[in-house]
Amino acid sequence: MATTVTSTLTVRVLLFGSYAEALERGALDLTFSGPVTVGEALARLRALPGGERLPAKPLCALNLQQARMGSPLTEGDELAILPPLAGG
Amino acid sequence: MATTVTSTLTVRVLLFGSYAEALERGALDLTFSGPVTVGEALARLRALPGGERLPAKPLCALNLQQARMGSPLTEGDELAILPPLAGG
Amino acid sequence: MSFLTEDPIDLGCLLALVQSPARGGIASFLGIVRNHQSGRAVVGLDYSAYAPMAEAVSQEIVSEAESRWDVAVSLLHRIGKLSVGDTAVAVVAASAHRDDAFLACRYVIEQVKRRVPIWKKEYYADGSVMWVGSGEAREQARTADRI
Amino acid sequence: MSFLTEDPIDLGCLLALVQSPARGGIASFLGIVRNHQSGRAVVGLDYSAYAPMAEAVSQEIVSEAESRWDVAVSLLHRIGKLSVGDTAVAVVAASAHRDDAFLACRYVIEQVKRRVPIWKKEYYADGSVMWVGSGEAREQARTADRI
Repeated sequence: MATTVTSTLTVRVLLFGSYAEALERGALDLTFSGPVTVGEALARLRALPGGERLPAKPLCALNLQQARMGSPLTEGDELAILPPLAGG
Repeated sequence: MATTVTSTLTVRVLLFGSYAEALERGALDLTFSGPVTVGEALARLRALPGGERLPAKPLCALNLQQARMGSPLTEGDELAILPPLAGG
Repeated sequence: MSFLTEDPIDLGCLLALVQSPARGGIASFLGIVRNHQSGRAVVGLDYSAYAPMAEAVSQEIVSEAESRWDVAVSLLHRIGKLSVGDTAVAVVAASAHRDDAFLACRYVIEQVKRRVPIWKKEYYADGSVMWVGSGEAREQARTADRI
Repeated sequence: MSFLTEDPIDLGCLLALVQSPARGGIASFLGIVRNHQSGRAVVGLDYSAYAPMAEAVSQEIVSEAESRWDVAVSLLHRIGKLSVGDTAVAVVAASAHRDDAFLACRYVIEQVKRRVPIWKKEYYADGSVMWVGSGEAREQARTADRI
């Protein structure tokens, strides 16, 4: 019988402003069983309690750089979900 | 024999910046024997010692308003001869 | 210099950072907390930021301005609780050419508003609270004057 | 408020004159005495004015800006002897709309330079003196950067 080695993947998710209030936290870790994109991580977030208040395609930053929904995540990434900006 | 009544006209002339230095004074009175324009008053100024350093058509203000060479002068007018502006 | 501060913004300090005997023109912009927003009376604000990204993006914006124009730029954004009349953001651009100073100052404040991850929670006189820039606020903002 | 002053210009005072809780955007411009002009090292300046006309024209300019944009403007020009680094002119425009603040501020400084009867005598490091704006200075200025 063959053994399948499953490599899991954990990313740090940061939430701000109204999104942090919606999910009642500013940060959480998400662990996946295999390769995953920003969009797939978002789907997981939106399934959490309060997560329905996140839009399907919010502004996201991956390790401080703006990211696309299709950007792949790697172990240890910092994924920030950004509400509409309101500086100035 | 008929008598001619001659009405004279005195205007106050103000000089600034390089023009005041050229004529070595900041103000003088000019008296004319009859009707006169800004341009004619300027011709008189340019005939004074140092007056050759004034241009023929400098910027002029008559009673605080910009004036043309043909503007007529009246008794008691204040005529200011303005070098190129350099504020700011 | 860091971009974010929790302390009151002192324009004099920002001016001192970029003023020099060779730069004769200094354009500045101050963004002040207003007493109204979308027709509602505002009593205060709470600014928060994704700090490391805000620092990186603001540095980028200043570098862009300084390479595009002959200017030195200083820039500060306050975070935390602010009252009406407090300075939320300040930009100073100093140059030997006033055209460059104005253009760079304008560029920086526009880019800060567009690109820097900062969020604003507004507290209104009627006791309500809103995240500005969120769906609802954007809806209102479409028809309202905004700084 | 009078436009001309012999005292050092305090930007804070000018800001206070136009700042209000309804005006969230404040654009300013400072014109500072530079250490160079047309390639020559400057050590100081002497500004003089046709005071009553300067006051009238500057009032006119401020009124034009305040009727054209939704702004409050404050404006001050220093006269007398100034050193390198001193503020010669300051304009502040405050508005609920930052576009108006920038446009009005720019308009006012451009018009001041064009229309207000003020003259500048420059003192150079080599001991020479020149009326800036006079024929000779204009000749040089054509090829030189100027604020």
